[in-house]
Amino acid sequence: MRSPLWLIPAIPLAGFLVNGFLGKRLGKKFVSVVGVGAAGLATIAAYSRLLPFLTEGAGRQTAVETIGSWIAVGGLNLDLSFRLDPLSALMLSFITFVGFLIHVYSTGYMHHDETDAGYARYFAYLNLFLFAMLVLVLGESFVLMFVGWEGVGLCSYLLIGYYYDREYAAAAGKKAFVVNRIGDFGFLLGMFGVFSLFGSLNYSEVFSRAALEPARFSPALSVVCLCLFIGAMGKSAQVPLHVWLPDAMAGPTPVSALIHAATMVTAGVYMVTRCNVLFRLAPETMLFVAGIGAFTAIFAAVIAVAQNDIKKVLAYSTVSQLGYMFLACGVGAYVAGMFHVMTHAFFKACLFLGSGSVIHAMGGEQDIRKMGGLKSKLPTTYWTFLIATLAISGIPPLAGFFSKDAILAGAFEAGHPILYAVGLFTAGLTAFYMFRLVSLTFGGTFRGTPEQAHHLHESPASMTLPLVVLAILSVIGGWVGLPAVFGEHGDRFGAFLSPILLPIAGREAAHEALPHATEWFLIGLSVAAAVTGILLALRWYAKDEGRVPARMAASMPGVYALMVNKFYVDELYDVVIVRPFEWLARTLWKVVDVLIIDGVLNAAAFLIELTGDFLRFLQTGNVRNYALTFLLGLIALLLFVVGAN
Amino acid sequence: MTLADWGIVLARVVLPPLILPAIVIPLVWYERRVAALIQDRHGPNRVGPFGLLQSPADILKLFTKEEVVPASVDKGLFYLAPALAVFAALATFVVIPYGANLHAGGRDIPLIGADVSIGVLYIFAITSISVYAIVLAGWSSNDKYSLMGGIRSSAQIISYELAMTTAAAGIILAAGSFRLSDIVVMQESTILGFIPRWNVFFQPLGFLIFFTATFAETNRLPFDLPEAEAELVAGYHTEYSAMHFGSFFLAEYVNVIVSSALTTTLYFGGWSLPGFHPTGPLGVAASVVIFGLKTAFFVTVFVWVRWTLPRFRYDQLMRLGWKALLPLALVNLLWAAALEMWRARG
Amino acid sequence: MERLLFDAVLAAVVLFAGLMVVLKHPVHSVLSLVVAFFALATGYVMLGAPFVGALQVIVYAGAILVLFLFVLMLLNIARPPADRGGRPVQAFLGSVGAVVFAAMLLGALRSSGAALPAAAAVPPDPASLGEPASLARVLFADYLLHFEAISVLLLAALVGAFVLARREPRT
Amino acid sequence: MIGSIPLSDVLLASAALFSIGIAGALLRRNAIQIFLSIELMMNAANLALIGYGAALGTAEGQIIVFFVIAIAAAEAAVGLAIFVALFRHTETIDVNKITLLKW
Repeated sequence: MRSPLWLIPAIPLAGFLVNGFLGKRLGKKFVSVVGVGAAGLATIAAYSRLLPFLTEGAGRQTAVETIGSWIAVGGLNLDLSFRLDPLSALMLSFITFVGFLIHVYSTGYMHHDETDAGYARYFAYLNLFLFAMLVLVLGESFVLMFVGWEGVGLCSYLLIGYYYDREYAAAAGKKAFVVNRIGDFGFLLGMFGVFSLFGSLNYSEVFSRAALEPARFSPALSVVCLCLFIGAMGKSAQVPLHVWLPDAMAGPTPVSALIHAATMVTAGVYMVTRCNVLFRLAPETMLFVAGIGAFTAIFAAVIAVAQNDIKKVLAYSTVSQLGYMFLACGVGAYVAGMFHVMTHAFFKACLFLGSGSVIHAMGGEQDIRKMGGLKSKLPTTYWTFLIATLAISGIPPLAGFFSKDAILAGAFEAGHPILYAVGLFTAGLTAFYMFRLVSLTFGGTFRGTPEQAHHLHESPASMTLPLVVLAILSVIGGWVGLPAVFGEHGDRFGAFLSPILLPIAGREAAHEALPHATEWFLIGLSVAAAVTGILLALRWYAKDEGRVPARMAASMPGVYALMVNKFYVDELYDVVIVRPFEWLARTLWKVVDVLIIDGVLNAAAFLIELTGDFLRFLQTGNVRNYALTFLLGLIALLLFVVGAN
Repeated sequence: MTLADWGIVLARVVLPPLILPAIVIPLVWYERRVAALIQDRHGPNRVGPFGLLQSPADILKLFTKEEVVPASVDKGLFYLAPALAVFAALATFVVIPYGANLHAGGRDIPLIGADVSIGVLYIFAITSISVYAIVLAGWSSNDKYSLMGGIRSSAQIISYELAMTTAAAGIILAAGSFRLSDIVVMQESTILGFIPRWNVFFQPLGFLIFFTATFAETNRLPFDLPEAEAELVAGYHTEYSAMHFGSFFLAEYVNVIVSSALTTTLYFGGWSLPGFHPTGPLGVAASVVIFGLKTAFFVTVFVWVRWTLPRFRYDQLMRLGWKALLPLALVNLLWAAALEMWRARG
Repeated sequence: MERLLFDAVLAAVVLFAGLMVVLKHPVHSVLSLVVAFFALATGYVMLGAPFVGALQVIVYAGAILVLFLFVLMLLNIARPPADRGGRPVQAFLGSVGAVVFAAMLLGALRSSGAALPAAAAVPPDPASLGEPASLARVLFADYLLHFEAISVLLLAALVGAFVLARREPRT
Repeated sequence: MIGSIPLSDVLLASAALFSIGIAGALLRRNAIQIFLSIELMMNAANLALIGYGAALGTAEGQIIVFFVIAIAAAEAAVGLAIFVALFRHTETIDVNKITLLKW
């Protein structure tokens, strides 16, 4: 039995409505059943479509299902239709599944510290997010994607500010929203550009036309794609719009795992990949994408090295990994990018959930300097965390290795040695800061308060079970995309996704596979980088308990301060953008609004009042006067009519 | 039209109003005797044989009495009111057929004042004039009792006119005409060979409502609140004396006769009897007698009721009119309509 | 002959209507209008509309104006307001307006006198036109919706009048 | 009968009645009399309608008059109810004194 596509997002929407309107009164148990049930049903519905899709092999068809007409204005004709093709299938597969796991995890994580109303609110938002995310990836048009795009932005805002009574959480939510708006504006402009170029916003129409007449659209597409990419930068936290994501960690940890690691932040990558036809027609923009991606990757990785908040480290790691993905997109390795999106979803979700488990155990403590030695107290968390860390570090044969290697290979293949070098260095850096994190958190001795030590405990099954599942996926998730060098089973992932890479007329798919020797050499190089990073981290933090880095920090206080303070980007924005804007807003308020607009309005009102003061003497209250006026008017009217004839 | 035709028309129109007051004279004696009978006493029996001359003597007295007109009355209207009352009472009779058509001298003379197409409506129109008589009498007297009587009267007559009209609408529906002669003709035949096709058998409820309402319209007991002596001295004619009072008196009795005649015409076949087809002057005369007898019966009922039932209270009167009679009249109308539909389908 | 009679009736209508306006006491005004309406009903009958004539008497004279009288008596106004004093401008402009309007109507009549249909067309059977049966056929066939709308209006007026005139229950 | 009665007579009477009604409505101070004047104006229109109906040989004139009478009845009922309510409050029906709805 196959579910219709529209049902997949509709289920969480229903869950949102139920929990949102009734949850407060129905209690936590009911809310859990509805919330998790909706996610589970959506997953089942999604897999009822995915399994046939995956197994049908050559017969897999891109399915477009239309519910009905949505917007028909002027030249714009939009149907409310959903699309299932390899790309959306890929996204669907892990969004629903990881989403479901995180729903399950949340029942354990959120159970203790919230009121019924807050609990219901949380699950309502989570379901709403799932709905929006599914609309985003399943939508068949830019507009529908935009609806989902804004929807996930809204949910992100709501969930970051979930603890709205904490000022920093509220501020973080606001920041996320505002920064996203900047990106969204770019997306909107890009959409307008697409519409003006192609006269349509449906994927199939736009992409096929672009692929058929590349020469005609190519020049304009540079700008359009740039706008679209700005949107992606906002959503996927690329420098310089990355500032919201670390702050977004103010939300509950499962939210960080789901929204700010696994799914929503990859929407930008999804969008760029979805529009690969357009981007491939805009080589300059592609280069820009790759550059931004590479810079973000290394930039965030450097910051991550100096962070002490467990979630901040993971957040910067996410930013860095997203940079990787854009690097892949920018060099044309879309398949590798999407591959990394998928594997990243597994291990980063696992890491976040693991950190959540740690924070849960530590009673809300997030500073890794106050942890340590949790290995024995939280064994499940430790092992799953370690596996995920290995995966992100790129140790074969774990998931992250394959995807990262594919990206690096792609960059090399596309002839961008500098980008490749940056990527390689970042890989080493990633391994380093991740193992720094593991060492400080789980290794050594406990540095927290005795009280915390007393309360240390492993999390409930509802939390550890998702961890285990995700850890397993972090291990095996990459096997679907073995590189080509592994022979006949190699590059099945690429073959799967190949339909979305529409061939562009007049350009043969010049895919020269790298020589096997080169590829093996690259693999060895990236593994070496990862191992170097790991060993260095273990030596400095596990063995020497951080004396070396402390010495280094002391010897270069300026650089260290720069790293700890995230290169002062927030402060820069504050001075350059926020304050001028505040001043402008204040000026507009005081001068334009109060003085000019209100003044004009008040003057108009005063004028009307003045006129009324005189005119009201006509209203004598004496009906005979009215009747007389009536008659005189009638006479005048009759005279006018007679005169007119 | 020849002069004779004009003469006949004139006679048709003028004769009934002349005859009716003459009938009132014995009628007053009749009522007093019946009242005495009901109350187990003798009644007038001194003047003339059986006291028959009592009424003419009373009238003589009324004519010769001194007329007392209060100083503060609105003179014009004060004198107009009784005249209006008598006029309205007499004018009603013009459209009521009181006998079969008379064939005489090659002419076909209908025994009816004016056989107009809107006869029933005409009667209601004239009824509304009689309201003015009472209202004006009450108001122009410049006396609170009179005024109260006038107000009561106008409210009462308007209220009961609704029920009366609606009840009569059932008859109009059945007859398909406002013309009273048509209504009489339609009641001439019989059903099942022996039951007269009188409307009372088809719309008994309508008859009860109509007849009840006529009591209110004529200000007779039990609905004589406009002149309720216990509360209002004599109601709207408190300030009247001598023959002006006599005029109201006359109007009341003429109204009784006319109401009875109307009831007869609408519900009891008028001058017709089943199986009786008047031919020649004698037959016509017989039809007039039949009509007279039927009317006399209802006059008797009027008298009988007057001396049997106590007076209603004002709120009871209004409640009866609006909450009982009017809804029932609507029910009767629906019934009549249903009957017509059934008849139309065969 | 008929024209003479008819014109006499119309003259009576106008005369009593004028009296209605001139008479001081409202009761006299009402009565004057009653007479005018009776005469008007006679005019309707002469114009071949006996049913409307009867309606005119039953509804206007028999119900509406009785209602006026009833209200006047119910209020029992001791001193009807004098028409003198106050608002001379209103009185002047009112008189002028009425006269001007009357003049305009007369002018319109005079200028359209030749175009009036009366002289041209004698209706085929004018008398039967106003008969209740033929009138009812038109009313209940072509104007049924209007008729029903009027019935709703009357119901609304009934309820409205009741609500308006009801004494506020003492609390 | 209309054949022998010119329509202009009817219209003349109608115009006269209407003008009288206007004068009454504008010049009288008694609310009841103003109301009566308005009724008179309606009847002036009715007369014209009957006259035209008879002259043109159509029933519509009478139908409209029928409706006008019904509306007049509704108007009178509500209007008089308003007077009664008003009189209870103000103890007058002089429209010069009933000027509540003014500035």
